[in-house]
Amino acid sequence: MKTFIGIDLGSTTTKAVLMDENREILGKGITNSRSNYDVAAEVTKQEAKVGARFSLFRKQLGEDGDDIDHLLEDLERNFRLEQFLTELADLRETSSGFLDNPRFADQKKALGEALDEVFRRIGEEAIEIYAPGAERKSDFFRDIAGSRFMNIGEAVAKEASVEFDHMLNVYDKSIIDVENRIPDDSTVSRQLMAALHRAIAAVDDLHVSEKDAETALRKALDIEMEETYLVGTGYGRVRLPFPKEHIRSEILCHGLGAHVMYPETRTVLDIGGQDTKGIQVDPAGIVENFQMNDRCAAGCGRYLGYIADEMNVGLHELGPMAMKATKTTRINSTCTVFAGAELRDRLALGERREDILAGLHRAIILRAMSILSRAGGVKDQFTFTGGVAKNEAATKELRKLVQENYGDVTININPESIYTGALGGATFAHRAVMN
Amino acid sequence: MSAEAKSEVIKEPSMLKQKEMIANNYDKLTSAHELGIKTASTFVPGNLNELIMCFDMANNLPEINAIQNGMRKKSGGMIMDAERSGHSEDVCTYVKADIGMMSKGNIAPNGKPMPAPDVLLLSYTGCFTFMKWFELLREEYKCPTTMLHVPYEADGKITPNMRDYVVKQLKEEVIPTLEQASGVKFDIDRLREYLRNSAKAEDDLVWVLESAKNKPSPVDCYFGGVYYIGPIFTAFRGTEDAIEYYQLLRKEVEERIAAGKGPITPEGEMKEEKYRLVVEGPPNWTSFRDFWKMFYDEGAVVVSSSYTKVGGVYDYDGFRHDPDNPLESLADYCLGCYTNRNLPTRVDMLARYIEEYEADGLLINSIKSCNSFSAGQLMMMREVEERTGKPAAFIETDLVDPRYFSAANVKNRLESYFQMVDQKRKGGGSAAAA
Amino acid sequence: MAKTVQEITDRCQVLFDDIDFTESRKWKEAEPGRKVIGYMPVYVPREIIHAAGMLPLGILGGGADMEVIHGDAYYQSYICRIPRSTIELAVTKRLDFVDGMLFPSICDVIRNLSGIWQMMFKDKYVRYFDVPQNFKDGIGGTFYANEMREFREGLERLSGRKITDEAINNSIAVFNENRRMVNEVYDFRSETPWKAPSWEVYLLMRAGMVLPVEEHTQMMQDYLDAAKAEDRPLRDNCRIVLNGSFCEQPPLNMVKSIEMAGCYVVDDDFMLVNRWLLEDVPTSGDPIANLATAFIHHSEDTAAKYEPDGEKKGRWLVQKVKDRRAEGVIFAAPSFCDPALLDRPMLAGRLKEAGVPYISFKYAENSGQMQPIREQAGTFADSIKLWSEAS
Amino acid sequence: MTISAGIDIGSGVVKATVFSVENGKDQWLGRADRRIRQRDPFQLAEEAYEDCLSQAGLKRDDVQYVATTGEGENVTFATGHFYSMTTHARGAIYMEPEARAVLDVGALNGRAILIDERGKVLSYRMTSQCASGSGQFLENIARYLGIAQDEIGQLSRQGEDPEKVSGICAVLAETDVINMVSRNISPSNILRGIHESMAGRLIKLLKATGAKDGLVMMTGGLALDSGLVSAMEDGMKEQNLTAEIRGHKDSLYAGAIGAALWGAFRYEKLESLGVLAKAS
Ligand SMILES: Nc1ncnc2c1ncn2[C@@H]1O[C@H](COP(=O)(O)OP(=O)(O)O)[C@@H](O)[C@H]1O
Ligand SMILES: Nc1ncnc2c1ncn2[C@@H]1O[C@H](COP(=O)(O)OP(=O)(O)O)[C@@H](O)[C@H]1O
Ligand code: SF4
Ligand code: SF4
Ligand code: SF4
Repeated sequence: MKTFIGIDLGSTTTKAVLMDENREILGKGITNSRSNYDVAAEVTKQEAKVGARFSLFRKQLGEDGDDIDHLLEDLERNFRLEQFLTELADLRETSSGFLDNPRFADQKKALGEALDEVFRRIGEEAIEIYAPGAERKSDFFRDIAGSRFMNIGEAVAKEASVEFDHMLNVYDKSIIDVENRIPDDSTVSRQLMAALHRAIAAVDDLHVSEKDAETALRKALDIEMEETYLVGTGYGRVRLPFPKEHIRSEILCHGLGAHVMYPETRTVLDIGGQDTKGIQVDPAGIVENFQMNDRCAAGCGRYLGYIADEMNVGLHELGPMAMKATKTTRINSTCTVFAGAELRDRLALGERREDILAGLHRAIILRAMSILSRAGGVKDQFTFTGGVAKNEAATKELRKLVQENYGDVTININPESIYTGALGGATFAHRAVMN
Repeated sequence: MSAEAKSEVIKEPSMLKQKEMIANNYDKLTSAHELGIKTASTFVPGNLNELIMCFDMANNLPEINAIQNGMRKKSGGMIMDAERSGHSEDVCTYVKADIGMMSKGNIAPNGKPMPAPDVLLLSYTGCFTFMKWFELLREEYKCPTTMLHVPYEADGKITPNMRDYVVKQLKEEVIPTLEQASGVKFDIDRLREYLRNSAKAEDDLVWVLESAKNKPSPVDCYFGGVYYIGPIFTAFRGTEDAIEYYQLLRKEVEERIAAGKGPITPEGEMKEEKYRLVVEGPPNWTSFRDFWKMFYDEGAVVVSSSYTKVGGVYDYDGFRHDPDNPLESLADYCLGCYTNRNLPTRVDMLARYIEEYEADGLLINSIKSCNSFSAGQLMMMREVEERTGKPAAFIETDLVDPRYFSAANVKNRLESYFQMVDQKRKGGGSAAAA
Repeated sequence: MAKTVQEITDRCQVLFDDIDFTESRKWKEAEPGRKVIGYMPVYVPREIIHAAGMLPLGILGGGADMEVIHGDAYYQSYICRIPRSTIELAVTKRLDFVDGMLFPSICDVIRNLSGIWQMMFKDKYVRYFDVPQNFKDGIGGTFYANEMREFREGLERLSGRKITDEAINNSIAVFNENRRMVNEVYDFRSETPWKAPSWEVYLLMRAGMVLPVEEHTQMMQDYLDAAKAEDRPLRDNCRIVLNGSFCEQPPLNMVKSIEMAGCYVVDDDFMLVNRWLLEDVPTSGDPIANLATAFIHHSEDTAAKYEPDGEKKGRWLVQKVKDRRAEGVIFAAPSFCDPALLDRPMLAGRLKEAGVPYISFKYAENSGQMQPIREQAGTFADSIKLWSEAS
Repeated sequence: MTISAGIDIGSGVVKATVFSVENGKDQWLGRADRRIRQRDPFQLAEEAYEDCLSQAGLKRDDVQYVATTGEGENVTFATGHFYSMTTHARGAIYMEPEARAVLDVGALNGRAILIDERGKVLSYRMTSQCASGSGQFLENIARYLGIAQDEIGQLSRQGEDPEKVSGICAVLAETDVINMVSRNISPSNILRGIHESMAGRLIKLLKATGAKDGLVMMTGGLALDSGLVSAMEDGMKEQNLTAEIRGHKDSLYAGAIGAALWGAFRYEKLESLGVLAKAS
């Protein structure tokens, strides 16, 4: 089948959207860009294809119903668990390869044991992390494994009397290698099959037989997906191994993507990892005006990343924590690098963590408001896209401020909006061939 | 305003003439001491070139030096030098380039050192920074400094009080100081003669600028425009040379119109005219060529710009230097310079240019250095958009500080803008944005 | 009952924090037909506004706590903050009760703001208030007197009432009194800086921006009485003059931080309008001519003014240091403030010649992080303290 | 004899020292440092202080003056506070009496300080609010590259073909670096590139203070980073600057040393003036 793919190579995450001839979105993929860009593009494409396999699988089953929804959910979850375990095993193996470094000579054995212990415990937790209904702290292996490692590692290091700094160092070295491996199709197929078996075991009174499901998945996996046209966009677009005509500016892609999702959109705000853009589009999705931060990444998504690192929690946890605030601490500096210091400062002054977090979120949104006002204000309808749109504390502030300053405008915030740029890209890809 | 930047490719007689004029002027300046000529430093907006000529003095314009250094990519280092010596990174880079140039020996483009000025003629017109700039230069040169304070046209008109104030300063402050510095007695008939010359050249200049109303426009009134305004804005207004230059130029433009040709660019004739723009704000000098290329590569011609009015507005309300009212007309000239006009007037001017030149829209090049131009431009942009219904775009660069020219950013913005204009023209119909 | 320092300061703080100008609104509503004329730094002849029966209202931006949402749509990032927060005040209707705005000639930013106002508020009285940079009676003096006459006529048209010479002369007397009191507070602080912390004096002067002048004069009197009576510990601080903050005001925390870091501020250039005229203006004769003469010959020096004599440039700062027995100068200017930042190298040069130590930094009205400020002011104080004793 | 302590609360690390001073002769009795990570710096200050005292075999009562510096204005058991530039200047003179300028590079801030032979601050320049090119940044990158702190210097010095880091902003620079990894630039060349860009900024600061020749002491944690020191040396040479750059093994303690010594100085001064009651 023909497929059209848009890849948005962002500064922190890389997203892909895969659509078919009828512009139906079959799959989406996301990965961490914090590694090799080519790899990130490959991985996210692979992820989008996985998503597409899910869609195709469902089509193959040709049936609707709660049980099928369940099955697919479980399949997804189990597939992620499979992935996680595979990567964890890889990480464990990779890290043992680094123990020969002369720096660790005197501690090699103890270090190896301690690391094994940490990975073993993380492995145990994996089932919980991917348990039904569990809140996942991040979508990325690096983040989840990293934060678990920090938490468990210090304790283990103490017990085993090895230096935690050393353990951390081995981890840091290994994670890059692990991240840079692209799962091949056969691995993915194997993981999917394994996940299917686990999933079927878990869903009660499924009205498809295991065999039928298996056949359907097989078929879905066998469908040839031809990369008919690919469009790349985003911060890293110049690094994509694509010819020039396959590359679009992220401004155009975000404008078009938002238009495709919400045809009535006139103003788009995108807060990404290191840039914040305010875009005005006309009724056809054409960009009329835009503003973005230049040179300074203050108040962008990475800001939250630094805060999360500083507090040693997952990105997904920040929003919910900030929602528990009773007041909003006033934060003036949104320099990303100083974020940690600002947080510490405020904590030292005796302010509550939740209140500070609420203040930090407000600061980000205020900065976005200023970019929006420079881009010509907020018009009806207003669409908020980018990774930060997933953060409820940020969206709450945004809704409030938009309402206060621009009155009643329809505000579109979609959990999937991180894919807006990629969607715009895929739409461009489709147009390039089909128009 | 520089001769060299576009010399190589196609040399029309007017270009050669201008090159020669500028070279001669620098030679005159750098050998002023040997020739026994006194020099005056002064600014472009509100410059009193005819008056300076009355005292047989040569005219040195620090802004032009900064531009020259910007185009030769020397300004970056000079600015850093000035910042190191205690000047803030926040202030106008012309000032810092000038101060940095002094610390590097004050070398003129012809390779010889500039003489220290014999007098600083501070025409405080349209920009606050001028005042501080000359206070700073005075610290350096310790030479006589005379200030001509030109009040701001805050309500869009020249009041008698303003005019009297300026004329009185000319009579009681400026002229006596120049007499003393030069040892030459002021002769008002000489001034009248020069003003008559000015008016002649000004007629031709306006004709050239307005030729952009043709389609295709035979000239580019921003990138090309900075060359066209060179003589009249600098050391040549009032001279025979200037008259001749503008006659040559006019003839060339007449020929281009007859041949249906577009403007000349550094890479030859411009091909197809796709977009007609009005531009507000000075250009960036450190990447002047690259900046220009982003326009002509896309088929964009600037049909009118406000920058070509900084040293005098001759088209909008038809001002000409007037030999019959010499001092009053100098006062009106100073009062009427573009940045000395209030924002509503600037908006009106730009909106009228868009209409009269049938432009597709307005582009603002906002300059970090220059509050005089930049403070308020965002509001101006919206007002002009509203009045004309034409789209506007906003880019941010700097004059001579290479650190503030981000080519990728500017290009990104221009490309989107051109696409937008395209779409508007098509009536926003099809959605093929790529 | 006599007021305590705390009471007075609290009231000033309330006035300072109130970006809705409740007090001034109340004044206006108290009698029908009252008008309020806003003005921006550095100087306008408030006497004429007062004589017209109107309230001169000093607008000094939005301060540290106002969240600027719309202001950025008007100003690029490389322009100082005061115009954008002032626009924000206007866009959010906080200035809707102000009948006219004056934009004194201080720099191109304020100048162009006058144009923005003309376009945005077409029904309001807007005046760019030009002052001469030529200081000869017959030239600059005449020009300025005529400007003031035009202004006077403008206000007359606005109120529909003539402003008599007598009224202006009376107002001059009222402002003479106010200036005397302002100077007394400054002198008192310089004499006994531990009794009058700079942030208190600052708030007291800020109150003069929004209160009727008579009330402000009384308030300063009360403050002096209370502060003299109060027992406060003398700290081991050095004495500094603060310069460069004549337009956009620093956050209050900065003033506090400087003092906390070991510097007593013994003079500053906050709100120069309070003490722009250095001598009493005569209260009889042609008031306009008198005001013009006072401006031309006896007005405060600052970066916004041209110094015709190169020799004299900046000497006033050295003199101020001497007069106040200061041990150093802190240049604190708003980021992107052309007048202050362009003047600084020249002033610094004079201090260097005179052997006065100085440091300099920039701020914005909403600067949050005070740590770098404390550190610089603190190091400055340390070095004055350690070395003046050691050597 | 005067016993004094110096406590330097940084943004990354808390440092403490104890000194005894007698007739102008000083003796370093104890030292301790604590990485802050996510702990309360004041708590750590107590800990580190206690640690120093026990090394020196002293009790709290034996100490006549506890001087804080850095972010330590609010340390409850302090006698007085000196600001960082004052103490780093003194610390530098202690380590190298020849020092005439100090470059203090810590976790977040960088400062260049011009001093005289007595450690008096003559002029200074600080990095502004913007945190690019700070220790924190370097630390993040190193972690990203999987390099331990003590490996940085050595690796960087092997960088033959350093890759320029363009961005002014630390965050954007981080992306730059990640970009380099994907272009297979070696960690050595990346680190060297970062060091050169940091050195460039620091030299700019240094020049802006008016420092010309003589010895420039690096203080603060990053002075331990031999890669940065070597990039500084090369940078100075490239710009034909004659000043000599030097790091020191105790540079991390410079602020705490300076605080203790100034504390002792102040104590003696106040004692001689008989105003001791006021100071404590
Ligand atoms: N689930 C989430 N909750 C909160 N914030 C998130 C979440 N996912 C991503 N983000 C934020 O979004 C940012 C990445 O946004 P993205 O649009 O992908 O940026 P880019 O395209 O620049 O990589 C991250 O830096 C992070 O702060
Ligand atoms: N051996 C080392 N090599 C490189 N960097 C180091 C070393 N030791 C400490 N640092 C760095 O020094 C920084 C702390 O320096 P310090 O001067 O104590 O800063 P602060 O006073 O701001 O806490 C840390 O960010 C750390 O990265
Ligand atoms: S501020 Fe603008 S007008 Fe003034 S000197 Fe600089 S560039 Fe020229
Ligand atoms: S702060 Fe400075 S630049 Fe800004 S408006 Fe005031 S005087 Fe002008
Ligand atoms: S380091 Fe902070 S302030 Fe500096 S550019 Fe980056 S985000 Fe902005």
